[in-house]
Formats: sequence, structure tokens, C-alpha cells
Amino acid sequence: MIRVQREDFDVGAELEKLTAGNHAIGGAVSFVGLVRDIAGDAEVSAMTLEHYPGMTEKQLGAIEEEANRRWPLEASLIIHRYGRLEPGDRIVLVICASPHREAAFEAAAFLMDWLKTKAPFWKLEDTDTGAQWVDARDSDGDAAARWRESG
Amino acid sequence: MIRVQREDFDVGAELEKLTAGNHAIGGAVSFVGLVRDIAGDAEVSAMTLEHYPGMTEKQLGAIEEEANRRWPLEASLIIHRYGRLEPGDRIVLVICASPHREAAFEAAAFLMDWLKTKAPFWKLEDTDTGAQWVDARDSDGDAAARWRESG
Amino acid sequence: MKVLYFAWLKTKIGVGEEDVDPPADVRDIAGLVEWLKARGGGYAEAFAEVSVVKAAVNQEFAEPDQAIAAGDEIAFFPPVTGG
Amino acid sequence: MKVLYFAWLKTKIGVGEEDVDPPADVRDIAGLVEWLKARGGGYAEAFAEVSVVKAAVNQEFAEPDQAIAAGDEIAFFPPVTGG
Repeated sequence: MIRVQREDFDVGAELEKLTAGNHAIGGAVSFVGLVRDIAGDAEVSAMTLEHYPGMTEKQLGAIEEEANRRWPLEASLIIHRYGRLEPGDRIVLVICASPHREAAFEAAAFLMDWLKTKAPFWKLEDTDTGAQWVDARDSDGDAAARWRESG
Repeated sequence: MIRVQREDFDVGAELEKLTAGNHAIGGAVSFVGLVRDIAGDAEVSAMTLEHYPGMTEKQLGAIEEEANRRWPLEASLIIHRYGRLEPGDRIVLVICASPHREAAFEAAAFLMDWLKTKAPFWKLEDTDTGAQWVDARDSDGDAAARWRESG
Repeated sequence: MKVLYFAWLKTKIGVGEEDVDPPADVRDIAGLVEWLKARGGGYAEAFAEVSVVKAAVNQEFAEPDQAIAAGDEIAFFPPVTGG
Repeated sequence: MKVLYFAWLKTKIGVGEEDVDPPADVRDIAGLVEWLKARGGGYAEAFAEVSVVKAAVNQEFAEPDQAIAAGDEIAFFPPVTGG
């Protein structure tokens, strides 16, 4: 399940909804991304997340489908926010639930790595030196590359 | 922070408490372990978790300290329940929060792997073929071994 | 053909979306970029360093040599930074 | 010396905790296991397959050759299965 929304989300409630009644689930891994107050040397007072409506949903759906193809998941969820956010605010939630913990951990890490390189979001940070578009991190490309399938 | 308790826990509330006000945190990874209703071919109606009071706290504390030594964590939490649990019940909660997601993912996986091999808990499952002590999984030993430091 | 711009491409060009009607010899993404760049001003600035500009055709990531046609939805944006 | 038993060792032996006073030549975990096993009954059963029994001394995991002394808290248990 994927959701792209301006509103905040409730991690406990989402986890509960996703796992309730499914007793085949042995482990659920959640990742919550939060807005930091530091970017490089600059102080961040707020950020605005722009995205590409339509393509975002398409890409998140494809990424989630791919995770379910690769790992035996019982349930999965991606929520990504857009709009204006302040330090400490939640940006993104990924949950993967599986009979075994290894699959849940790997699938959640995979979703985050792919999301960082495939989901059309762009961050504009308000810093004490002005507003600035965040540059893509090389390390995110490297992190995503480790999931490439050979052949 | 570690807690060993009979009572259930609230994942959302724990996550909120752990991360609130710390704007250096960029990502928090949580793992929730749940009671499954199947063990091998047998149906599980309930399980009882026995532990070694005193040693449990000592081991969990040492495992958490080790994770904080290896990864730059801003916050961490381990909660492990004991006593009688039914399918779908929460058993264990691990949360690791860090400036970057990679550290949070690795530290949480590390804590779960070590917990599986170092925390003195034993599971007695009530199945349709009688009560049975759960055998340690070889794969848990293998999973823990990957974190061994050389030298 | 609908063209969308995001993040600093949108800022530089000044619009987030426009309808364009390139000549028939503009057949792929690379050709469209050259044609837009030739408009000068914000376009020339936005596409100055073309290697850092990513593209999508009909909401799927696309390489410079991907063919485009009237009716397509084309988007240009910097490398994504979500998550 | 306090000795604790957990999981199926406790079930087989019938108690979870007892005070024992082994002779002076019982100097390590392996020696204590042999001495307990020689009591027969549930003890012999619990320690029959000694390779699957783990031990702790004063709440730290211990190998068979670890020295023990009066006043120590010794525990025997199967491989752990928490998490």
C-alpha cells in the first residue's frame, strides 16, 4: 500500500492496521525518516518537499511491487509526505512485515534505498544562508546499486 | 534504554518518546517481533517466554552498549516481554535512531541478531501436538556471526 | 506536447508546466533539450549543465535517446532527493 | 554455591534453583556438570547431551573450563530462543 500526502501519519496506528489479525507475521520493520536541523554546516529552519504528482504514485507502487517480488512479505506500506516540514517532522514511513525478520529488514532497507533514487521528490531547505535545493548524495546511488540483480 | 516486562508496549508512543526533540535524528528503524501461529508443521495456540532475571537485563544492556559503540546512534531502545503470549502478540521491540538511515538499519539488525543468540530467553510453545521448548535456529547463529569483529 | 519542470529547473525557467510544439526534427529527449535550450534565458540556464538534468516520458524515467511524440508528457528535473 | 536451571533443564531436574556444596575437587563448570550428573535421575537426564547445555557464571556466559568458587551463581540452560 502506498500513500502520498501532505498530512502527518501515526506510526503505531499504521503498524497496528498493517499487522492486525495476520498471525503469519513474525517480524515487522519500520523506518521513519525525520527532518534534521543541520545540512552540511548550515542550520535548517524548514524544508519544502516538492514532488511530481502521478509519477510519484507510479514509482512508489512499482518499488513496493518489486520488494514484494523479491521478499516473502505478508504486508508492506510506504507513506511519503510533501509540502512544508520543520525539523523533527516525519517525512516518510516504510513498513515491511514478513514471517522472518531477515526478509523484513532487507525489504525495508531496499525500499528506502530505491525510494532515495527513484521517487520523484525534491527537497528545498530554508537555511540560515538562504533557501537551497538539496543535492543528491552519491552514497544514495551506491546504496541503491547493491540491490541490482545480475542477469 | 532497556526494559524487560510482562506487559505489552506501544510502538508509536515509544518511538515518539525516543525521538522527540532530537533534531539530529534523520532516521529511526524499529523492529517488532510477533508471535506466529505456526511452528514447523504444528499450530501454536500460545507460548510462554521464560527468562533469567538479572542476567537478561545485564545481557540486553551489554548488547545495547555494543551497538552504540559500533554505530553513531542518537537513541536506542530494547523492550523484551516474558510470560504467556498468544499469536499476534508483540514479543520484542528494538528501535535505533541515527542521523543517517544506514546506521539505524544496521544497528537494529545487529541488536536483533545478537538478542537471538545472547539474551537468556526460552520459548515454550503450546501446539496441537503438546507443549514444546523451541530449538535454537542455526540460522540465528549464522546471522549473529556476521557481526563478529576481526582482530 | 506537455512539458513539466521541477525543483530548480522550474525556478530558473519560471513555469512548472507548459505546452510546446517543437518542429518535426525534434524526435527524442536530447533533441527537445537542445530546442528548449535555444530559447535562451531561463531555459539556457536550466539546461546549461545537461548531465545533471534527468527526464521522464509519461511518468517513467527516460534516457536522452528516448523517442518522444506529440501527446507525450515530458518532465525535466534534477536528481531526486526524497526519502 | 547457587545453581539455577532454565527451560527443559528445569523441567527434567524438577527445581529451578538450589544451593549445592560440591567437594573441593569440583573446580570448573565441566566438573560441576559431572558431579550433578552423577546424582542420576533428572540430573542424569538433563545433562545427558552435555554439548547442548549452556552455562553462565555470575550471569555471564561461561565455557566448560571456567573456574567456579563457593559464592558463585551458576546457571544451566539450553541455547537461547528469545527475540
